[in-house]
Amino acid sequence: MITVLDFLLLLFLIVCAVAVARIRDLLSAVVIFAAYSLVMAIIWQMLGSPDVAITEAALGAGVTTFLFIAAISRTRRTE
Amino acid sequence: MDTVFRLGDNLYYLAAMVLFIIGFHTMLTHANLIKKLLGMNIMETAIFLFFVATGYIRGGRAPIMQVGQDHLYVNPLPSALILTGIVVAVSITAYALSLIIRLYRHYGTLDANEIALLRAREDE
Amino acid sequence: MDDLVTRSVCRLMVPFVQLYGAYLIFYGHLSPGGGFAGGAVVASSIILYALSFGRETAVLRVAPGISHLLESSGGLWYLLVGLCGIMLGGNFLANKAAGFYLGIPGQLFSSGIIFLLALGIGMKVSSTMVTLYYNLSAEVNDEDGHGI
Amino acid sequence: MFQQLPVILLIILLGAAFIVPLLGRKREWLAFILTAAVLFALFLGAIVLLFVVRYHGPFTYQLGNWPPPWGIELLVDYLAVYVLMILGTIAFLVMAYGARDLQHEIGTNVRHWYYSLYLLLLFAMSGMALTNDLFNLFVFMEISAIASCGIISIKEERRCAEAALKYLILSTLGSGCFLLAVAMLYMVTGNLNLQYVAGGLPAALSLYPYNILIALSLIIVGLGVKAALFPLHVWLPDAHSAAPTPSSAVLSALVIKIYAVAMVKIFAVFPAELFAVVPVLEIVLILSALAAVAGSVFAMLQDDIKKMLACSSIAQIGFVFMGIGFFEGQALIGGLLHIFNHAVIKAMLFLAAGLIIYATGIRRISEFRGLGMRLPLTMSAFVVGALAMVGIPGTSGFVSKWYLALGALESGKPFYIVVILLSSLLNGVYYFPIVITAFFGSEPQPSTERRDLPLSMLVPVLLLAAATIFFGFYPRPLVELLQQVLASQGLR
Amino acid sequence: MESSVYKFLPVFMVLFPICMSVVIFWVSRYSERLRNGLSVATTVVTFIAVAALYPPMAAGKVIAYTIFDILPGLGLSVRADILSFCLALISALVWMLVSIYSIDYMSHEHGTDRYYPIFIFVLGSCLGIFMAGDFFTLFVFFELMSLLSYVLVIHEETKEALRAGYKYLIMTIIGGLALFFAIVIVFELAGSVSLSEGTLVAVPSTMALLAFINFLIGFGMKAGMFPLHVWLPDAHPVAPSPASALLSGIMLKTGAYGLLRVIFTVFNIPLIQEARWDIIVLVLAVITILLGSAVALTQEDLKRRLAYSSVGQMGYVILGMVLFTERALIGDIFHIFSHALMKSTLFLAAGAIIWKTGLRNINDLHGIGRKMPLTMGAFTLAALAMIGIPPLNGFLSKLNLGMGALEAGAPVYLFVLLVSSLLNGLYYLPIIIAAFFGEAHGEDDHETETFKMSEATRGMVIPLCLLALSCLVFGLMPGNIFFELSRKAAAFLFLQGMP
Repeated sequence: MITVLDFLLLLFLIVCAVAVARIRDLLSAVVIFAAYSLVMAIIWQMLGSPDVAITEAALGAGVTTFLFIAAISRTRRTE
Repeated sequence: MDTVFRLGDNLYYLAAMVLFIIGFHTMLTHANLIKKLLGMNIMETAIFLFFVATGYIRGGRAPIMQVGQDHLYVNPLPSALILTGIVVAVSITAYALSLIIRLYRHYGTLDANEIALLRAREDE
Repeated sequence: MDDLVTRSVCRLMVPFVQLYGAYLIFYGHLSPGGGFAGGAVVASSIILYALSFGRETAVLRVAPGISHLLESSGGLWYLLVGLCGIMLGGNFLANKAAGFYLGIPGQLFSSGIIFLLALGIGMKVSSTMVTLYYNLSAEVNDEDGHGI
Repeated sequence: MFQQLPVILLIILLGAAFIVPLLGRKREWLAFILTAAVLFALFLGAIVLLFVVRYHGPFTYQLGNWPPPWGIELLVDYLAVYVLMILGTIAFLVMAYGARDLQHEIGTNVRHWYYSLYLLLLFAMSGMALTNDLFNLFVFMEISAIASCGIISIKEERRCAEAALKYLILSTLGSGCFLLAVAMLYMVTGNLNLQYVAGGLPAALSLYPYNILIALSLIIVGLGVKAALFPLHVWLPDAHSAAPTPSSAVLSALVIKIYAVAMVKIFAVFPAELFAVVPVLEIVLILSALAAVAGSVFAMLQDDIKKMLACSSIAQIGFVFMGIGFFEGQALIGGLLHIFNHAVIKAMLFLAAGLIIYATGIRRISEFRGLGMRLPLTMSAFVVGALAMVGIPGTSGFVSKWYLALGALESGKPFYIVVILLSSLLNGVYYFPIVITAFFGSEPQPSTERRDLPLSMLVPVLLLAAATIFFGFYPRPLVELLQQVLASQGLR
Repeated sequence: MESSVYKFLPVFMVLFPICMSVVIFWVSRYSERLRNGLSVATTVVTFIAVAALYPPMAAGKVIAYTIFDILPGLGLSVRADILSFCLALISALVWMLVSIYSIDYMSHEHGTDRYYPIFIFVLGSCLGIFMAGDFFTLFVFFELMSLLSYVLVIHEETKEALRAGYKYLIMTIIGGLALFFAIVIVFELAGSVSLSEGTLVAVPSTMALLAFINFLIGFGMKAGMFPLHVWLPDAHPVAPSPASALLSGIMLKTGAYGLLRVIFTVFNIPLIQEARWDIIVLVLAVITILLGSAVALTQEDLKRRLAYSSVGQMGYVILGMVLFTERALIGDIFHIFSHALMKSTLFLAAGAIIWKTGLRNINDLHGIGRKMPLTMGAFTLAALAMIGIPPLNGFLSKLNLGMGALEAGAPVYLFVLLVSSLLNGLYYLPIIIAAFFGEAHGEDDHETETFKMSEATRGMVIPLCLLALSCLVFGLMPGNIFFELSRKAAAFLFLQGMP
């Protein structure tokens, strides 16, 4: 049976994804995407893949966000 | 009621599909290149979620060997694959970002439509 | 970012982050982690350093040339270790079949070459990430903006 | 010993890709020599593998001695050997040509990176040809996508960056679809190894038909994007024309084909009953027919020579997919044969176009007046290419069209012959005027700036032109090889 | 020993010109005279090689063998029988005379360095068509000839020539693709496209009809059959005159040859008659005859009028092959001979006039007969033959065709022939009358000009007169060699078509 936590986390993911798609400020979108990645990491931990969880936390939430921010700082912030 | 339960059982797949569609949609319809890239990342993580969910066994444990113990383990193969997938996704993101920066330097905009317009004018 | 707090915190954090990255790399076959995750953690420590102290300072510590070198040699190392399998009569990347010392499960030096492979991957991933960051944050007139 | 050969080929390609950047810009010639040597080794290795496969039959190779369902497996069969041979030959010749051409197309500071990316691309493509594992296939696809974008965007022109980004985004879309399909297949069969997937599919088909159907359509979309199948081709004209000439040649000649090969490999896994029930192959056929005509129409509208050649590739990949769409007998032979023939012809045409640009700086077809006198050998090669594209007998283009047409008759769909003929006619309509403008209708200006072209650029073009004619008259070895491909894939 | 020589001859006569064209191309850099000499020598040697094949051919032997297989069941093969010999003989003969004529005609033209090699190469590929042992080989040489003769068509490189050439090229490609389609179907139905295996397709079916129609498109395109003739009146006049002579005189016949092979070898007479496919061809042939002759009337340009006349004459050839009587077939094959001789004479004469005076328009040719009596005499002879005046060869072919039509129980075709002859008369005779009896248009010095004979050079006039005389000889002499050959070929073909 699905737990409430699972459900909430997945809901949060979807909300984050929609927010990333809708928000016009790129920097905010990237930050929300970082949150999305972290929640994703939690979900993977719950799904029994700690390797993926760690990698996602480091690469998805960490490095990707760095790279996005670096790119935005070199270009422009609004859509 | 039965349908709801079955839906609940497949919640991860369902969420993965929803995320996939959101990402796909963002990637295709947004003109802003960075938004496209974010959409791409969402799409990819959705696929990874789907993949990991296929290997998940309810009540299984993370596949970490502990001497002298015998457990029901979660299938380790999908997570091993997803590791590779994440790295590939990150490198593609990084490469695309470097291209975007180059484009911005040349065209002064991040809008794919505007860039296409500028290019068409340049070709003439 | 001339913020004293940021810099001090970073100076304190970087060694620990790197240690954690090394742990992930070396204990990848025993606990969650491995070359990819560990390499990324090590790389993020360097990127963190670059973010707080500025790119120029970071370049002094880890030069792009070194990063390039590590990138290539990480890949080559992986291939070389894999080739050992062939040398010892197994297939490429052979581990058990090539007769590597498998050790006692649960100890650091166990499961043969996986440890060595993780080292190669860690090198490769961390240096690649650093290179990527350098390239992305490079100045406009920098001519080396191409490598992936 | 030969058991290790496939993986050794992959290792030297990857290893060289790592070593080449280390040599740096100071010892660029060394980097070039290493690249060329490795590519030549790939070609030789493919030939050796051909003999091994011929005498000992197809064999598999387990990486790290992991037994199949878990480990990654390389499968050396006739198809893989055939593809490897194409890769080795064309890549080597294109690189030989590139030695001079790159010197004026891209900067010194990135040239060693170019070699590295080129080798990486070849590594990925060889891997795709050899691998027997779905996920591994995906990884190689991604590597090849990054590497091909790399060799496009390496040129310091802004349209290259734009083309590369467009390609990268669409190609990631494609691989995303593909990965989702792999996940779905894994979900229902529990395996990634193609043989085991094939074993599991008939049972899974009765339990989860929709999963498999969705997976199949995702595969078509995913690989279709990457191979530029008709409605998904939008990235191709820009990407292939903006790139430096050697990249264009390799991208058009090899990269888009390798995805078609992957599709053949994957389709062979699905049970035949599925195709009998679901009109998947018909859809591929219809798309390929549209591609064959539409690509030619696009090409007719172009004035830029490289863009025209790129558009023509859309039409030609349509022929390859037509063979796949029939997925049996002669037509499949024709489609697979066209992979080789088009690789040779299109590589030759791109290199010839590159020579023209190198020698005169002219890109627009309307300015080709009198080029035949200035660059007689190059333009003669172009003539051969044009003839082969139309499918004049005696050129290799004829043979593949012959098999496709026979296959279409065999399957009772003569309509597709009309498509083939229409596309060939359109080819004639846009290839021949180039030749005519180049050779006729201008005041003969003998010996005006008849610039001597470097031999290293001319020889590959002429060799490829010779191959076009040679395989027009002697396609038997290829056809026999392909018949064995079909036999070993369990197809008719 | 002797038979092996004969076996080798067909290959030789194809390969020799092709190889020589390379030599000529190379030589032309160094010496024009050597180049010209070599070109003529090549055609002469080729003609001798063809003629040497006479004994076995007249004895009714067939030389057929495969050189090598390209694909299973598909290869390059050789087959020389009486029909192919007939066409090869007339081709080599006309080619030889035209090559002599070319030397003087082309002396003031540009681009001769490419004219001669192509000229010789086309001879080789033309003979290759006739000596082909299967439809694939035939197709290869057919395409080779068609594409290369493009260079001859656009030789003058004027805007007009390029436009006509482009039309020609596209139509050629369409024809080639139609042939491809047809050959694929025959291969699929019969498993072979060889000419030596008797009837290939004996059962009518949709596919067979499709093949037949595609063959008709492919070869009919070349033969100038209505409605596919549209390239012909543009392409033939713009080519240099020797090339026009060959295009009209010989290369049109390759289409006719192909159709003969299709009707009598791929299919057979009962099949075509039962399926009523002959109706298609008959209707098209009749339209071709009437249309070609009628439109020729309206043309002002001499060479264009000749070109339209060719369309009409090819209509006879196409008509003759579907009447399905032996008599008609004799007339048919003999008309291939006669038309080759007549039309090349006419084009060469027109060429001589253009070369000497630069006049192309018929209205300008008044009085030209007094200036160039030999040229116009040859023209007159050939034109009379064209109309079908009794002692000339054109009469003999029309006679046989007409009698064949009667034998076939279709006198309506005889009527068509007569109407067409009348039209021929209407458009040829005025030229002749004006040329000999008309007043020259020249205003100031026509008094002096008209009485001064100024023929073209000897190198042009002699081949021209020889050709014109042959029109007379092969009409006057009953039982002449060409007629005998036609009879044998017709008998042979008829036997083949009647399983």
